Amino acid sequence: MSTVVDIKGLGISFSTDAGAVKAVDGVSLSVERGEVLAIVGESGSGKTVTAKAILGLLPETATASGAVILSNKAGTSTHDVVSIPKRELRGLRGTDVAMIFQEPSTALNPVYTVGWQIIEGLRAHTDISKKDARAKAIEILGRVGIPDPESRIDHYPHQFSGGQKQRVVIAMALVLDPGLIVADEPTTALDVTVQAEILDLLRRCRDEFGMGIVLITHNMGVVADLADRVAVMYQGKVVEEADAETLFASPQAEYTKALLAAVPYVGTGTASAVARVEARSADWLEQPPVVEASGLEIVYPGRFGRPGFRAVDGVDFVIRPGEVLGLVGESGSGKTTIGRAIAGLTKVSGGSLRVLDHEMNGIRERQFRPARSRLGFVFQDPASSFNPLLTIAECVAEPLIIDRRAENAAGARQRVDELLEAVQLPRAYGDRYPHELSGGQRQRASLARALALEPELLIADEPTSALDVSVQARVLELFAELQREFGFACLFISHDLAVVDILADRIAVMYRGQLVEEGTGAEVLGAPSDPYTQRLLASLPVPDPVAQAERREELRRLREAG
Amino acid sequence: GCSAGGETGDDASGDSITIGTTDKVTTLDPAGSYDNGSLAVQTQVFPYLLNTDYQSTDVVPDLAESAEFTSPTEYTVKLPAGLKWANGNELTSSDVKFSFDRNIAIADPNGASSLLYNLDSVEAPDDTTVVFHLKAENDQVFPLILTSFPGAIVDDEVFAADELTPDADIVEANAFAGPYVITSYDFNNLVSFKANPDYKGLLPAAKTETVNLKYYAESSNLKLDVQEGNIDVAYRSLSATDIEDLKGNDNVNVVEGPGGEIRYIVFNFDTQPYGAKTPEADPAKALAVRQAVADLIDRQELSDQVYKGTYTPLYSYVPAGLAGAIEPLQELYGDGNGGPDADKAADRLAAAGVTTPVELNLQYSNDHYGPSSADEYALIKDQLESTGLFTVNLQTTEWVQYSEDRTADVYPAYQLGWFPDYSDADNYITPFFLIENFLSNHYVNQEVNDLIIEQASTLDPAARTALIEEIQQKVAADLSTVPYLQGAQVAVTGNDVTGADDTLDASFKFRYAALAKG
Amino acid sequence: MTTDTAARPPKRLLRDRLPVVHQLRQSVGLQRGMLVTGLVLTALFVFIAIFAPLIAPYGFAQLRDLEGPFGSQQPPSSAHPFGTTVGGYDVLSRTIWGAQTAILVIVVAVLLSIFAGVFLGLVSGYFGGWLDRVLVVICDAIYAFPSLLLAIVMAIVISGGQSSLWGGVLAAAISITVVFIPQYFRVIRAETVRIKAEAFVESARVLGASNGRIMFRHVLRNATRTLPLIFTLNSSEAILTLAGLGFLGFGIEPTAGAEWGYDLNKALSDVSSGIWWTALYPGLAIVLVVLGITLVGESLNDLADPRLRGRRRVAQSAGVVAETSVVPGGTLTAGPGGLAGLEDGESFDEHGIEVRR
Amino acid sequence: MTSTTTPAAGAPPRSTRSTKTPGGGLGRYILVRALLIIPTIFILVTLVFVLMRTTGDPITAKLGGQVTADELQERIHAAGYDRPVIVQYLEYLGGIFTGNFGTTLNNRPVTEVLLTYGTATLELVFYSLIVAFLIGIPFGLVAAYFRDKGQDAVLRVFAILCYATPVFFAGLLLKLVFAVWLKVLPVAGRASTGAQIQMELLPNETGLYTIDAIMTGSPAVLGDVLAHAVLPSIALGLLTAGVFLRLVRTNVIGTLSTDYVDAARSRGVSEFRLVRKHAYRPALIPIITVIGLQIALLLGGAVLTETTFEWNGLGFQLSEYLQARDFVAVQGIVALLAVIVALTNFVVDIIAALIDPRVRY
Ligand SMILES: Nc1ncnc2c1ncn2[C@@H]1O[C@H](COP(=O)(O)OP(=O)(O)OP(=O)(O)O)[C@@H](O)[C@H]1O
Ligand SMILES: Nc1ncnc2c1ncn2[C@@H]1O[C@H](COP(=O)(O)OP(=O)(O)OP(=O)(O)O)[C@@H](O)[C@H]1O
Ligand SMILES: [Mg+2]
Ligand SMILES: [Mg+2]
Ligand code: NI
Repeated sequence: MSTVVDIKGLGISFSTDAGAVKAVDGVSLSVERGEVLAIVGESGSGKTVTAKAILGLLPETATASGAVILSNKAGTSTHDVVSIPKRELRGLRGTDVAMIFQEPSTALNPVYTVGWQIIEGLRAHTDISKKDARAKAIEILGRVGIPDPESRIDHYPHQFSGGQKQRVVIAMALVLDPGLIVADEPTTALDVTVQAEILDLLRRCRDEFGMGIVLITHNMGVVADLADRVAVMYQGKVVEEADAETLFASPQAEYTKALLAAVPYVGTGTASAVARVEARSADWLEQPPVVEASGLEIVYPGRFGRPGFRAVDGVDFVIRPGEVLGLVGESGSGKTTIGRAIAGLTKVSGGSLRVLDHEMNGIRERQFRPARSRLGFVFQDPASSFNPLLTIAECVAEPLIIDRRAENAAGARQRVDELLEAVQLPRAYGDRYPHELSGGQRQRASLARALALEPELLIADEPTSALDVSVQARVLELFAELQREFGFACLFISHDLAVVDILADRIAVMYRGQLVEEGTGAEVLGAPSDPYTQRLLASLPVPDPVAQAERREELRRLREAG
Repeated sequence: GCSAGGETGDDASGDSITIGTTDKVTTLDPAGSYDNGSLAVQTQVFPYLLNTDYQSTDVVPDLAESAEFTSPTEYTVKLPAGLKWANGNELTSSDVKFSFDRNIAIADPNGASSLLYNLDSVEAPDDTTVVFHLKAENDQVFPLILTSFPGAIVDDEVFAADELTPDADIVEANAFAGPYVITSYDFNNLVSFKANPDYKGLLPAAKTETVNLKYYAESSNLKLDVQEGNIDVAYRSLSATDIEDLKGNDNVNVVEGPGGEIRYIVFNFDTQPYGAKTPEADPAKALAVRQAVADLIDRQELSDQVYKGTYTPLYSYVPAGLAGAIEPLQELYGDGNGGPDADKAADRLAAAGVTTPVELNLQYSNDHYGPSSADEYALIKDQLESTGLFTVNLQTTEWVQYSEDRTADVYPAYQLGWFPDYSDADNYITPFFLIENFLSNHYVNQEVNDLIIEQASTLDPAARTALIEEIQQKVAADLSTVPYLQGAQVAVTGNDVTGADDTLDASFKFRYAALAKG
Repeated sequence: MTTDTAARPPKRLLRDRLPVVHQLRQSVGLQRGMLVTGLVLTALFVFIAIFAPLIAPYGFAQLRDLEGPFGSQQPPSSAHPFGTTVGGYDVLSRTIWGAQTAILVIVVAVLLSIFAGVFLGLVSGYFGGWLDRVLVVICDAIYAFPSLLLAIVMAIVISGGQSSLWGGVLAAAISITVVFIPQYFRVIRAETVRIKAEAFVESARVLGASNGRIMFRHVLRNATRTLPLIFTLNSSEAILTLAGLGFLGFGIEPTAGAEWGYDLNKALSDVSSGIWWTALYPGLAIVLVVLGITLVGESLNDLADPRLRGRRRVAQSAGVVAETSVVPGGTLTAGPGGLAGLEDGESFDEHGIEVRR
Repeated sequence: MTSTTTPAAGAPPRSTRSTKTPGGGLGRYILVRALLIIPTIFILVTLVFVLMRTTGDPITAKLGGQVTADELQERIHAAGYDRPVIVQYLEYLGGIFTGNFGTTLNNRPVTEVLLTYGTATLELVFYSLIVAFLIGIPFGLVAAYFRDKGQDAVLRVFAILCYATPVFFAGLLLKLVFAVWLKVLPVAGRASTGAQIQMELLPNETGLYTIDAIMTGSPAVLGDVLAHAVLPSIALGLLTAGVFLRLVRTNVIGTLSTDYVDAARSRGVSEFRLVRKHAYRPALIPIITVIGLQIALLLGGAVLTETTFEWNGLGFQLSEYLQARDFVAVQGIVALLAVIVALTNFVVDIIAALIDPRVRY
């Protein structure tokens, strides 16, 4: 084994509008050939910056200190990326080290064919002829699993699916056969099922091509699945470094422990769900449902008279008072659409949807407005759901003013303070502007606003997806607590099975606009009957290297069978 | 040619002259135009029964052999036999009758058929005789009108009887019989003329075979091109600054001739200070105000400062160069020598009991009388105000609005200019000082009215001139308008071009036939 | 930068919130140089406009002083450092007074068009439907009409009888307004349509807020972010349009106000006769003022766009590690946005403002 | 567990569920775009119609200083300008539907006017676009490459100066320098008289002098025509060049900070190639879109350029007709301008679609 990169005492500072910011502080790491080093840590801890430093890709506003010693694959030469002149740096990029980006769709130039882009990289370093380069590009596309590479090579990036795009990006990284690949959250933008495939591909890179990989992620499941060694970063420093099994088994640093504790597991929610069911009164089933959908269809109209797009296609479900229905499914399957239809934000185009005794099919805004005070909505992105020009207190007071329970924001202040405390935010935070809060705080303020009128029904659209695991854990906890306290019914939308499992009484699984499976957490997660649900569950990496190795096997069997 | 690069350019051999102008053509068809730009072209290519010779004001037969009143209401014109259009068609009395009949029949809103107000009917008893039956007797103006807008004779085989004929058809059919014919016609861009060998008329044969007329939008470009020798003649209109600059340029000649264009201030007798419809109406005070204005205007300063001498002071109603031009305003107002006199004005106002300063709303058009109107009126305002006798509220209005407003009594005092329909003193008097007049300024003087009607049918030229002088004296005392400037015709030619001074005369027609080169 | 338009570095001081001051402090190097140049030129312009009566040696319509008339087209001399015009005015005085007219026109035109354009854009973008479609088509149609010609038509329509300073200024300003309304309309409408889809507007709708409340409390203030930039761009455009109008003879009567375009128009034939001073100074005034205002506008644009904003380099390992756990007993994060979390604002170019003439 | 916030990014291939056919889509798109031109023209013409009627009539404009008020009224009546506006409007629309765009006051069919002067303007706009491209794009790239360095600042100030100098002022200076002092280029006009006459004699003139000059077969004529085009195209072109320069710079800098440029950089692609290949082409898309808008502005700027350089084109004619209150001509020209602008935008969209493979209808 030889070292492909050796980072010594790396420090990086940025000049920003707010003055100098130090992003990375004395980081030392090294990666061997054929080894996967995972870097984990909370958001903003300097993972991406460290990765970019390895390629010398830092923006002009950054200043680096320390050394990043990079060896070529053969181990015959070494360079220090930090001090090397720009011109020579270009020679290293691509041959010694390659990078895989988080968003495959933005990492590909949209106006050139993927073949062009692969060949460009090849020809930037070698004197290969156009024809040979093309042949090589076709070969590499085939090896990363793009079907029919001879013709696909001339396609443009937008003609590929998300997963395929990421494969193309990986192909570009592989084609020059570099010693090291830096992958910055390579699967975050992808659905779990696709994620599993990409992780397989990366594993092959390591095993078949013998590359070293720096894998940046904050998904502990991915770490457990792929990493040999793990470095944990916190506030610009590496707080812990260990091989994967050791780290999961016995974390040393405080932060690592907190992090691992915060990671949700599938199956943890079953017990609490059972407890809630038992607590319910006998006539609960007879009570009229808060939401009832039957044969619900939602079509987004097409432009210029083109046929519309059927986002939700014949869906039936009910939500009873005080019940939490979890809605999961891959991206674009129609989850948000359903949530918005319930809130009257999207028109229902067919079937029936009854919300708080209003038929939503064909309803007018005016008729529905009185019911709005009985309904709350928590948006996916807490940052954009607040008017940036109003203070938190003003934002939380909005529903009170609209419902005429208060004259103005000042008059509502008392109640606002109560609400903020209910979501565990100090009342002083009411005077801040949304951008002056952290993501988790904003999410809690968002909850406070949704609960201001003590609604009977709450719709939460991926309320934690923008948050760090550790923050997510706290918000979920709070959410469960509030639900117990206020007793509202809830549609909880997420693409993360583990998150839904923690909160939901029942879980519904969406696939391409249809509801493929519905049942209690135990039913759906324990014994899934639909093949898609099965695949979904199997694709989900568990944050435990040992268990994950078994699941991987299982998934392979499932794939081969299907 | 205008290419300074010069390969193709300056093909101006002795046989070709290029003239530049900023005057635009409305249409070649004489029935559809009433403007100088169109007349400038029509004069070259259409025959007229009567005309004036170079440098003369006498109306004499042109196409005609003879023309005379054969009875008080019959004006008989004889044509020579065997006249031909350039396209070979016969040119006979039927063409003449056709021309006048169609002009009246079409009565185009943009045409000049209204000038034929006195024409009752036209008769063509034989191929060489035309009899005009008139409504009023012994109309001395009618022959003059035959030399101007509606007087052009057109080919009855080419022109339509009841509608305007497109320019292209006229050129295509070569329906010309003037000194020149048009060989190529690019509307308001470039017109090429060729001498007409068959032309039979008053003027001597054209001196230059080919004349090109090039149109300009900006007078500064016209100036630069004539200065650089890219064109041979620039005729109408260069700015005063340009002309002054070119006067000092050795490569070009600046040729000046009398101009028929005059500028004057009109007083609205109803709405001017102390006018008939104002609260403090008082004819005597109103007259004093008008007289004070006449006393104060410094015509020489206007001429020098604003127009650099291209307009000259005007002290009469009929401009210099025409029979009957006298200068009554020079003695009556100002210092008696044409200069202003503030004391006299002050005395006049005091004597009439007018409190000073008099507030005067003065209006001018900034877009109709050339680019210098603004400077002209700024200076007039300054002249009136600097004595402390007036406070002038100067306003300008876009022309269309201006034209409507001025006859609607909106402006108490305002600018107008006049370019004659035909070059005779009558055209500077009749339209203005009859009781029903073009100004609609409520000026009423029965005596003047009668005199004007009398002169129009006075056969003896001397007696008529005397009448015209008397009219001017009387109007000068009333001051219905205050004339102050008279334009000069200015042509700028290359050093090798001759003849411009021949054709710059009181006919106000620039006749290309006079020009020669080399 | 779609998710986090709001996030800014925490705790901004007042001086950082004042529009131009903030940007000035933010700028570095050449960008600051350009901004400062622009600000100086603009300030000079405003200063001259306000104090024209004190600065100018003569009135804008003054033709003579105690020593008699100035005379026309006099070359520069000690009495008339910039010479006199063809009409006999003092060029220096008219150039100075011209600033006053220009600023009046800018203020009136831009104010009128902002109010009308913003209102129409807001309503149209917010409600959509047929009204929106009709307004868009109308504005696009007006857009297709060469702006100067539109201004001419409007000048003719409006200027019936008006040529006093205010009449002229209003005529010019309203002509320009008509040309600008579609621009503001487009920008505000685009912003409104974008903001309408933002979660905070939807959340207001979920809360049952009325349309009026949403429009004015939530959409309007957020939609006006780009206005300062358009304001500067349109100001320079207003000057050029005014000059164009004056040039074509639809300007302000010279005894009512001094106007550079008008003077330039008058001076054109002077130049070809070798009289340079009458054209040079008003021309230069136009160019410098437009240059100044445009520099300010462009710099503001650059500074508002994090991708275009330049920054000082920092010394190696300077600064402190970002404090991520700011909340006692709270979360561990400074925000999920990474870079986006630190930058405010978006590029104006993403929202369809063109620099137009 | 961050999710993507843009639904499209992670969405599965949608073709399975939506039933779009790419070919038919494009055809339909073109059709709809083409149909959209009609209301635009309709509104413009109506607008112009109403506006023009409020500005007075052509008879007064022409003869207000020559004939009496009564006679003026008579003539206006004879011409029908005193009838209710709505009647005149319907009449005009009726004319258009029967394919009759009317004649101008000087008795020329509007279609002919459009043809003669439209070609002139087309030529001017074409040449000035060439100038704008030749100056704006390379300098924009250079400015982006040297961003925030001295070269960049100089080029940006140059761009602003291009924009800040009124066309007529720039035109005048150009004329003085090149035509009067250096005498290397003509003062004004589209061709010299000689050349013009030679072209006039051609049996099938196009009105596009460049083509006509080529058809005369005389290099001297062509040289003359091109020499005349130089100054006006520069005067008008510089204006647009300034806009292009700024736009190219901003967009290239913008694209230079995208992920895919970073990705290409990480593959070892040279900085120069990054600007030339990766940033330039995507940056071109917004620029091409702006060109569509620029056409309207060029046509507007053309009024002043055409006046300054005696370039007898549509813009200049339009301002003349406006002053003469020639309703019919003005409406015709405006409608044509609207069509041109709409068509340009339309073509621009299609070109943008060709450059950007993502846009497919
Ligand atoms: N271009 C930049 N200018 C200024 N600060 C920056 C820049 N890039 C990153 N930073 C800051 O550096 C720190 C580390 O950022 P980095 O992107 O490495 O975080 P990360 O660990 O990758 O987080 P995430 O999980 O959200 O991707 C953060 O505080 C970030 O705001
Ligand atoms: N306004 C719209 N117009 C047309 N199609 C839309 C619209 N909004 C969403 N869609 C499409 O409808 C489908 C369902 O979208 P939806 O937002 O409900 O998905 P989702 O399950 O919430 O996905 P994610 O997990 O990415 O949030 C997607 O294919 C999406 O592209
Ligand atoms: Mg990162
Ligand atoms: Mg969603
Ligand atoms: Ni020539």
